[in-house]
Amino acid sequence: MGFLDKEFTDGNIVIAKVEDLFNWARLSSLWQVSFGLACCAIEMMATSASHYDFDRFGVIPRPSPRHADFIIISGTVTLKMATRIKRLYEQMPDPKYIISMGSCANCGGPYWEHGYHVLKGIDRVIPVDVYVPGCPPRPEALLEGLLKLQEKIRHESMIKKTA
Amino acid sequence: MKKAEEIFQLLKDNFPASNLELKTDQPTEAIIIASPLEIDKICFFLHDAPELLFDDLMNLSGVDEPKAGVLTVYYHLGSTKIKHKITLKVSTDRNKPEVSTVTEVWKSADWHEREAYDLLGIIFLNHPDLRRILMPYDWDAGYPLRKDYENPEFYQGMKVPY
Amino acid sequence: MMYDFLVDLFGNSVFADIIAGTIQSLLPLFLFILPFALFAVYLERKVSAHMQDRLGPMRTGWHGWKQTIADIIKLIQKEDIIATDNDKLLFNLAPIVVFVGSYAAFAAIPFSSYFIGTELDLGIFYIVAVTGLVVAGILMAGWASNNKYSLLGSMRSVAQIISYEIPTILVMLSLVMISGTMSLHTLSEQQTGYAWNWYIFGGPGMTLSKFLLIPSMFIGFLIIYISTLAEVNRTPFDIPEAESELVSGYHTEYSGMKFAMFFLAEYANMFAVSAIVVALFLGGYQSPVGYFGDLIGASWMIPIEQFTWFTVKGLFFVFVQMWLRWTLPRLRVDQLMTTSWKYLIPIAFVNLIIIGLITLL
Amino acid sequence: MAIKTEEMVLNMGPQHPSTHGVLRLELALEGEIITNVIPHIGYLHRCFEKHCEAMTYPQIVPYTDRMDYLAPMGNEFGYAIAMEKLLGIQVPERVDYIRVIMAELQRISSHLVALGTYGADIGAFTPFLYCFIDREKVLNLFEITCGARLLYNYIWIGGLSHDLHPDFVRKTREFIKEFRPNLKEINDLLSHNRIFIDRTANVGILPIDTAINYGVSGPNLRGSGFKWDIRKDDPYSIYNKFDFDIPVGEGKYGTVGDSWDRYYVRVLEMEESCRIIEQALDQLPEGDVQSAIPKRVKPVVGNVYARVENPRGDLGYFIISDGSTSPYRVKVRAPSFVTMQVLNELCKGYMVADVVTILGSIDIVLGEIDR
Repeated sequence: MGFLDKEFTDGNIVIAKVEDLFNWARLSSLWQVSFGLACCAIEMMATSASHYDFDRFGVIPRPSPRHADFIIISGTVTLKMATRIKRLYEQMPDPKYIISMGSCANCGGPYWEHGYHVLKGIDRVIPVDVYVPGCPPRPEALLEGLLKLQEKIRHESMIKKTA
Repeated sequence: MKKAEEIFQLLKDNFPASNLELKTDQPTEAIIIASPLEIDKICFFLHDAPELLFDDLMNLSGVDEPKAGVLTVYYHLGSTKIKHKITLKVSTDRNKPEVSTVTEVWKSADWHEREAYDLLGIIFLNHPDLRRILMPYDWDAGYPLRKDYENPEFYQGMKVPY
Repeated sequence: MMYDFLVDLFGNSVFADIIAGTIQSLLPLFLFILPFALFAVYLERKVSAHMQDRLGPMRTGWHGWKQTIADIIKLIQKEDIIATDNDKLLFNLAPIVVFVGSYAAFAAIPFSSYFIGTELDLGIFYIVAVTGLVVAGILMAGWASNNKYSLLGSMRSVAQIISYEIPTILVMLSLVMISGTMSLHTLSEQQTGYAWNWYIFGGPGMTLSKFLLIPSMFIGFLIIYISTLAEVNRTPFDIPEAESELVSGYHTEYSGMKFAMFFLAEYANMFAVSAIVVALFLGGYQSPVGYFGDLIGASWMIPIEQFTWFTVKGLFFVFVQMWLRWTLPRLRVDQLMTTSWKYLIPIAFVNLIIIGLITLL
Repeated sequence: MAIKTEEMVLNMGPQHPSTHGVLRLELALEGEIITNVIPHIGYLHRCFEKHCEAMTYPQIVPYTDRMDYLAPMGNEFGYAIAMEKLLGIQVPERVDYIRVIMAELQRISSHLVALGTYGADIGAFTPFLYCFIDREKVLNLFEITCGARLLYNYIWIGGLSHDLHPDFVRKTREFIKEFRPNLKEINDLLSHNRIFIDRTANVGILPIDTAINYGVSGPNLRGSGFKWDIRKDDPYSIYNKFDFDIPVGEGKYGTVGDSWDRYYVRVLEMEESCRIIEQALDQLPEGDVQSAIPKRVKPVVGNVYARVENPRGDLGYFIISDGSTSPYRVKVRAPSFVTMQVLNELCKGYMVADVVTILGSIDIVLGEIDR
């Protein structure tokens, strides 16, 4: 982001329109790393399944992180797993997004106090775009999280840095 | 089907030199207390004796008892053929916790023992592959299920407490 | 035909030759292959969704028709990752080779009697040879990725494509024996008239040998369809990119546009093999019921009708490929080899001999 | 000149589409043939046992849910059985019936996920979604009962959190009526599909002796042809009141104890669960489901071991009480944890693709392995 800072501080019509197109493409074709951690992964699977159908939003699970645009951290992240998740995140090509799904990924959830092996929040390791609360969040909540992520992408700009 | 008392009597007869004890003051099942270094022989006997045939190691749990200064291992045995059950218990010194492995008797003991080693630091002698199992291999902060365990502040640069 | 027209258009000079050549080679890409690949991806998602009681893409345009356009624009924007341990030259070359391999096959496919890239006398031979290039590309991709999954995937893929090319070629040979030509255009021309002149029904003419040929032709058709499924790595033969085993096979390490090239090549290939099957067995661009243009005396309509027929037939087989993919599990690699070497190849050989004997009649 | 060869070590997981979670397998390969499999677990170790020592007895119930997250009702059931044994509580009859209905519905939903993901592992993606459609209906039943879709906190020590919804009985009957034809459809699509049989029959054969010695239980043990079900052989709750069969593997398409047998036992078990639910619904008595819930859970000093038949096998709770309001030690015998050990034995000599098949057929849940 922001590589054209100096030349076009205000942006112009062409840039803005191309930007809209690019943002539209990015937000309507979010490919997900098919990666499940714990209980929330089951709800994530239910969201991809027929009843809730993630595919409506253009989300398809890709097994390889290289093909993916966003990752759903669906469940408890342990210390042993955290380093692997970081690596997984680093393998994804930019631009990449993260949805933290469920209390465990947000902040440690029910394991915050005595979980000697639980990472209290995935944001200690990788940056998170959208937090979805719940233990586990219902599929509707995850869909809402996705819509929020789309909204975020829609307002991204090549020129202006988003806060 | 054999009762705990009968099983205990059989064990007494076959291991006269061992220090065995039957504890029946429990609210539920009776417990046979054995010595930690002989448990493998006793288990072999329990597994093979035709009137016992304990072919199923239902559970193996390690317990930390700092007040008594011991680490305890409970063995819950069952038989799929005769359908009776028995609980064994061995206690070992907390500073030098050594118990004979029963992996030779039941393969299923392998990971249970690794877990007891991982979380409580009980060393199972002659275990084929005694490594940490649940915790990371480079975890050096001790054994989490011990009552005096203190969690480290950082692990590989990640903050551990909330 | 088209080439001459273009040369005329630009005047007769050396530049005209070059321009005409470029336009002619790019035209099918932009006119047909790219839109088709985009449409096929969309179709795949919609077909699978409706088979699974879902809706599929719904948010981009009417019933999500802009979905794959969004996918491609997004893939262009993605970071192009080349890991340090990759073999850079091969890694960059591989998607191009794969794409070229499947794209070049379209040159010899007769879309209609007027719209053929090049009317090669050795059309069948050319297609078999040029699609062989895909194998090299896949092997390059697998090796250059320096990833064990990619390597396993590409080795499986190469073994599979080579094994299944043999029954394909054997069936093609039997067709060549009957028709006496290797040109796909001539083959299509021979099957003119009505549906019973198609080679799947024994070819043109009302002779005894036609009726004797019908069972053999059906067997041949089945063999070539199964083999082409394997050649384009579709279920139940999708083991090179078996998601549940090898993550995604030889293109595991590719991101962004390079991945898109593999992706598009795969879908272009699907149509290419369907087109070959159609051209060989199902009358190519010929209408099964006669031409509307003939009926009303507007001969200019005929090529358009032919093009439509060809696309419809080709798409039908693409649809069948998708149908199979979302119904069947996949085979294991050894079972796949067994299917080819122990069943398809012997049957194809016997079939070839029978057809040879019948044509001698 | 002999070509120098070496084994290839393939690392599968923790992020891999078909390790059913965060399992890591280290495969030693000779070409595509497996010579050794080393599972590495613990990527989801959530310190359940440590939490138990810090929580009071009723507070532990939600944590048990999160172990085997595909069968939370079964986990709660086991914990409740163990605690009631320790406390000496006799629960009202209605509670027992409702618990059995819930546990069997849970068995259906859990097996549906097992079958669906198994199909997906082998490459058939559509049955996976068909299974999830039916599972969604079971979840709706749970939802009208206790408000949660996945983790219920429904079966409490001595009772239940809520009584049944007035519509529950009718809706459950409707579900079973709809479910039976769907089960047949899944059978047609997957179980008796030639390619599926080729992939699973004669793959990963588990003989009875090995299975028992490795502590394998549940459908995996029954798949080996051994009739062993705690619901019959060591009955708990009111299972002895119902008439149902224990399906075992028969080696219909191959050797007894192969992956197909293990898979098919699950299919048959769902039908048996339907039978149990129907019987329980017919006999369902009236009563108060919360009358036996103790005001304060403070058991005597002692210990208890209780086990139940969970969808994945023999789930055991070992609870040591020191007379206070929270347990001194809880150890869970997780069926998947024990079953995972047999993986190396099963996989040796097969191909990479078969690891996925075998792993799917023993149906593991990582939350339970790592706890």
